[in-house]
Amino acid sequence: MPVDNVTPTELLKIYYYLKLTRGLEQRVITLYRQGRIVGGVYISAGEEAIAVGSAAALEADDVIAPSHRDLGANLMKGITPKEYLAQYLGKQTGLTRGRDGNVHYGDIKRGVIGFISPMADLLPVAAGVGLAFKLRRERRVVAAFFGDGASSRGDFHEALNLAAVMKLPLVFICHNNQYAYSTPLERQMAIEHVADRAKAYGMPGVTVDGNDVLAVRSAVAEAASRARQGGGPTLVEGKTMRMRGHAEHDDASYVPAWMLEEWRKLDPIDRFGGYLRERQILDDAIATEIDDRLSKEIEEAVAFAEASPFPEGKGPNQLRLAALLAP
Amino acid sequence: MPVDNVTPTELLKIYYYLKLTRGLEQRVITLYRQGRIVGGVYISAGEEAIAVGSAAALEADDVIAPSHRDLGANLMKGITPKEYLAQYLGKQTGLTRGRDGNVHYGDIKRGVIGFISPMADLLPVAAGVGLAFKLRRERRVVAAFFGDGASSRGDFHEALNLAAVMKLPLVFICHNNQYAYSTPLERQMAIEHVADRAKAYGMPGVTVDGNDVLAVRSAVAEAASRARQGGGPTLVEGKTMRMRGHAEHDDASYVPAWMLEEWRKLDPIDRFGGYLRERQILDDAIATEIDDRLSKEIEEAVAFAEASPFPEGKGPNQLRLAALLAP
Amino acid sequence: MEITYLEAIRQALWEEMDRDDQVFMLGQDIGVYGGAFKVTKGFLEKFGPERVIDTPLSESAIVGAAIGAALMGMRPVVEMQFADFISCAFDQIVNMAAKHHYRLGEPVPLVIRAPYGGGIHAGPYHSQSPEAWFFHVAGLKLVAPSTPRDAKGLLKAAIRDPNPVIYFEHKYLYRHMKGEVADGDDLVPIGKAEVKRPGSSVSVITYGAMVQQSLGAAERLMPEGIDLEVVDLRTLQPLDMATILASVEKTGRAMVVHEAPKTGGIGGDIAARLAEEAFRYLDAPILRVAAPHTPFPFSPVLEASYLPNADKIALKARELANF
Amino acid sequence: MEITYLEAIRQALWEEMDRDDQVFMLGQDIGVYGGAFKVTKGFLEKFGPERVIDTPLSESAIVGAAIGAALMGMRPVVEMQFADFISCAFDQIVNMAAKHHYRLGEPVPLVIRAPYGGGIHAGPYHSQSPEAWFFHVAGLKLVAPSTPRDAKGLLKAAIRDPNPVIYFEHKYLYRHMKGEVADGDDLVPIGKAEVKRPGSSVSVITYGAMVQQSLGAAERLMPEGIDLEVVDLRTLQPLDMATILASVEKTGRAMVVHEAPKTGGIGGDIAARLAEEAFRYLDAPILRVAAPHTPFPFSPVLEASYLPNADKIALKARELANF
Ligand SMILES: Cc1ncc(C[n+]2csc(CCOP(=O)(O)OP(=O)(O)O)c2C)c(N)n1
Ligand SMILES: Cc1ncc(C[n+]2csc(CCOP(=O)(O)OP(=O)(O)O)c2C)c(N)n1
Ligand SMILES: [Mg+2]
Ligand SMILES: [Mg+2]
Repeated sequence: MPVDNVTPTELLKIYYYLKLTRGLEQRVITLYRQGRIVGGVYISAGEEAIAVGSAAALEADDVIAPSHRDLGANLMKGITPKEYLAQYLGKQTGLTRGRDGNVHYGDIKRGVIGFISPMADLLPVAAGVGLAFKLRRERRVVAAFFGDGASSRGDFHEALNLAAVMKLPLVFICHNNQYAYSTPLERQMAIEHVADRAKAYGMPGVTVDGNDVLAVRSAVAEAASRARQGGGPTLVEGKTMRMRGHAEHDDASYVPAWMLEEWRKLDPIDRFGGYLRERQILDDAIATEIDDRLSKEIEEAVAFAEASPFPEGKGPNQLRLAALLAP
Repeated sequence: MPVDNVTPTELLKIYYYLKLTRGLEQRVITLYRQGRIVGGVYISAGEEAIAVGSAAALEADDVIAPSHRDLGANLMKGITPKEYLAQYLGKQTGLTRGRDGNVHYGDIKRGVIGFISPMADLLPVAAGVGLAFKLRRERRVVAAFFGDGASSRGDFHEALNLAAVMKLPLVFICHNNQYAYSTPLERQMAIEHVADRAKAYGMPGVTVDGNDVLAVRSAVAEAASRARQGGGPTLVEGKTMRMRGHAEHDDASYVPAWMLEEWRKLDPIDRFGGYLRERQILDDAIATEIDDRLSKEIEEAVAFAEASPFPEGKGPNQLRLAALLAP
Repeated sequence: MEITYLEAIRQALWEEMDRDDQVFMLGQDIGVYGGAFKVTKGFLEKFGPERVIDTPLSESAIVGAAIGAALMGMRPVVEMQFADFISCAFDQIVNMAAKHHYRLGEPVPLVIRAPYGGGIHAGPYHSQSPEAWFFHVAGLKLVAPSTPRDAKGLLKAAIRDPNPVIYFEHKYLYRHMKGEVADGDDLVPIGKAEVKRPGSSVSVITYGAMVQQSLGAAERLMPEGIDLEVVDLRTLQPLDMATILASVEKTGRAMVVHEAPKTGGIGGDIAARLAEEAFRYLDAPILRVAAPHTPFPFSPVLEASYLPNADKIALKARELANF
Repeated sequence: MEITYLEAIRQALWEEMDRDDQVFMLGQDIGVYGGAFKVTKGFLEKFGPERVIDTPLSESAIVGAAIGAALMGMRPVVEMQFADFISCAFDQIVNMAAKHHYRLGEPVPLVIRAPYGGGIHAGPYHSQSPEAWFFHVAGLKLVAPSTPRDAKGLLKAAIRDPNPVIYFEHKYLYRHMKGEVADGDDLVPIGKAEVKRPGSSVSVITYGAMVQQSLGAAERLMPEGIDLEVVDLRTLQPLDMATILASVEKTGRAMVVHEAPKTGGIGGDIAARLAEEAFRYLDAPILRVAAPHTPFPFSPVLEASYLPNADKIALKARELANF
């Protein structure tokens, strides 16, 4: 793994967010099994390195357009575990105040475009944020995430083409996790690498080991720096594996067991932990300290979310839109 | 130019259709200037070789999905000059019986999918026709035409990807005529060749001289033969130039004069005529005979279209849909 | 034997696939996975991957390709994973599928299955009822069954129809609604409403999941001497105005109930037609009970306040009966 | 001084671009070419290519990008080349733009200009009036001016609005409609209808190109002693029900006129609201004059029979007045 001038503090921060992501989602799975979650649950276990590595490559005022497997990036942009869990519980304290659920949240002030369901819809929107940066001569970058399945949608094509023609400061980041729901890659596209699609737009396309957080970080950093200097967009593909079902209701029995076994050996957190230990940045003491801090943060978030009120069924909440619509 | 085993009769047929296309459209321009056309007029002058060369490469039961600059292909599939002109005049004898106009016609029985305005919409539809062929084990091919501008639409992407994944018998044929309305290529895409987009789908992409009718024919023939054998789709790009305005209301003053001058020297009909004369397939006598036949055919078509009745404003025509909608 | 609404849909698909080899299905995750709601479970094994096609994530191309196959005389049945994503194929539906037979006189035998509706805690993007958009588009037929029998009979009729039909199947009803279906080819004709409960006080014109709620309201009001007539539209386009008018002529009072937002919903059109065609029979204002003019909310509290139900229908029906 | 409807739109854009450097435009052929209808002619020269952006042929990305820029506080104005192609951007409009401020409480100051309407012999794909689709979508405001003054004032108001507005500009009116506009910031508030002609016999509720036709019908009926009140909605969403109700309360007779097909059109909703909220004032059925339920036809004979006009309006208004 390349060191890429990342300080130990930064490395530990990356480690922390990888673990926080895994821990929070693990907690949500438990809550789901206990019937305490409203609706479905989308997990990024095994592909946290793409979200976290990418976000680690960004500046504070850069913007992200997350997909449904980018909790790690959202957290690094300042979305809190409390907000995340309150969202899953449909509470007033979630970022959509109960109006939307689970992974459908964001906060533009913190640089997170609110995710919506239709796959790839956020890619043109991200291009527009980049356009605003360009028009305002701001040296900011947008990182826009999507899945292999999303790359089949028209909006993917239109967005990447538009960004390339206008030389917008975008990094398009693909979680190539081998599946879109039950659909394997070979039924999604007749090419091997999503990054090859970059050729259709005249932008650089890079494929990296998506389970190597520093490799992701460095590919995105390079792309972001080019974008920041006016060099236009890049398509970065991280090869990874969706280690759970599409959502928690899905047992993913269509995924061959050997695939999961192979990929489990490549777990991004284990690998990065090992790397940090090798370099003596991490040891048992620090690991325990981090774990303790994490479980405290997570349990506080659960308590907060559960204690939070539901939105009111009538009154201001529903009326707010009427106000927005009024002249 | 490659000879490609084309018999003199076939070569003369190609010549005839090139000239018929040019002549018919020229006549429509005159009618337009005289105020005898309803609505706008779309002309393929200078790019007839793509439509005619492609259609010449197809078998009788193959299907085409034309764009708005494929009169030549439509004629070769059996659409008549009479129907073409009646359509422009909004007459009952047009292929849409006055319900639609100008280039928005077709006839599936003759293998022509009815063109509609939204650019690239016909590409997924063409893929579906190819899917029907595949499912029925018919060795038929679909040639689907579109412009450089249309290649920016999401439907282009979704259609080509779908066709590639399913290995459908399609030839996607691009009129790269340098402009989409007033928009030049460099504002449409950040690549040089539309054919490079094929790489995003894992299909072959071929760029040919679109003003060389035999080059087009042979590229499409090769692609069609691969498609027919189950080898999947190909993207063929013909480089050409839109020699008139987007439609006849447009004086195209945004097009640099030198571009038109350069391209005029490459006129596909002049070039093909010269080639036929060189090979002594065409001489003055034959040329005159053809011209006579053409002007007769065209004038008969004009007379037919003008003499044809308008559809009835009320009654069965408007009611037909009601019947279709009734249970 | 009672079967679920979902099973009825499954049976219709199965029997039509079996009957006519030109019928085939395409959609996301319908093969190996059997569909997000498992409607097509077992189909891949029986009919093979050429007739049960797992597609890329490309709604517009899926519908476009179905149109193309339909033009060649095949009978494609598209599954939208959720009706909410039909907006991604909107252009193909309204500009290509809907207009083609008018423009060219060529049939387009296409069915789009749209799993729609709320009550399943799924938020703004997995709960919408988008039927009104298509109601305004000439060239489309729309059906929205409320019972297993209609679900089966209308789907069969849709598949045999020569032109595009959007089949709205309600996600809440999938497993919550059970009923008898006849064996064999019990087709339900497109364009025919059904009086689900005859009554004399107020005509409740409704469809989909609101049929049960309206029947619930009728039960609730019976002790008060208010006798609701519940008309299940079953087909939304074309509307069965004869049945609607006959009902309103009898009761003199009408309300329309649907789950989609009231503003711009199909209820507006029905009320408008009554206000024109049944004016002389009307003894009271025409009321509509429908969702408010906001996106579909996620949180259960908000969802409950958003969706019409038997209580809300009863409240308005009482108002109308006492007018 | 009288200017055209098109010139009024141009002025509004020009003045808003001049006033606020966060306003910019994007669309197909709007720069070098000045727009398919030449609305933005001269803008590129004045405001430069960064604020007058010629885009690729990608409606969905254009709207999506405008949403993104709006999220950053800019004020994008999108030109659809024809409203007919808005269906290609449908998903971005209904799922992203419309729902965002409800879901997240963040403003999305976006204007989409949609050149719509028929009467220009342009057939099924260059004549449609798609406003009803969006009327059903919570989170969108819709305006449809009928005069130069409203065209200018409403466009300015739309650009300054914090959330998405679809601005329906009628292609037939572009050069056929002339009128005075005030100098400077004469904003027309969104959400306010205007009584264009007071009258006592029948309320004609209408918008867009049908306002002139309704006024024409009024002239025609004057000699017969039938006195039409013509209400120009100007804003379609939110509806100015106060003005509509006041008019119908006065006349006791109402008809809605629009160019879009009657079935599922906005007229249905207005009639339905009247049938509920103005029932006690109504002396006659509520009529609707609108296009039939077919695609928009091309041939002039068919187009003439398809479109509502002063004659057809007068016919129905007479019926209503004599009811
Ligand atoms: C336009 C659209 N169609 C269908 C869906 C339903 N759906 C949600 S996620 C998903 C698969 C997405 O696959 P991919 O983009 O690879 O992301 P992953 O879930 O693998 O991370 C599908 C089909 C959707 N959300 N949007
Ligand atoms: C979706 C869509 N947007 C806009 C238009 C308006 N329009 C018609 S043709 C055209 C340009 C097409 O360019 P290209 O695909 O290169 O074809 P060409 O006209 O150059 O042959 C445009 C913008 C349209 N028909 N469809
Ligand atoms: Mg995936
Ligand atoms: Mg072109």
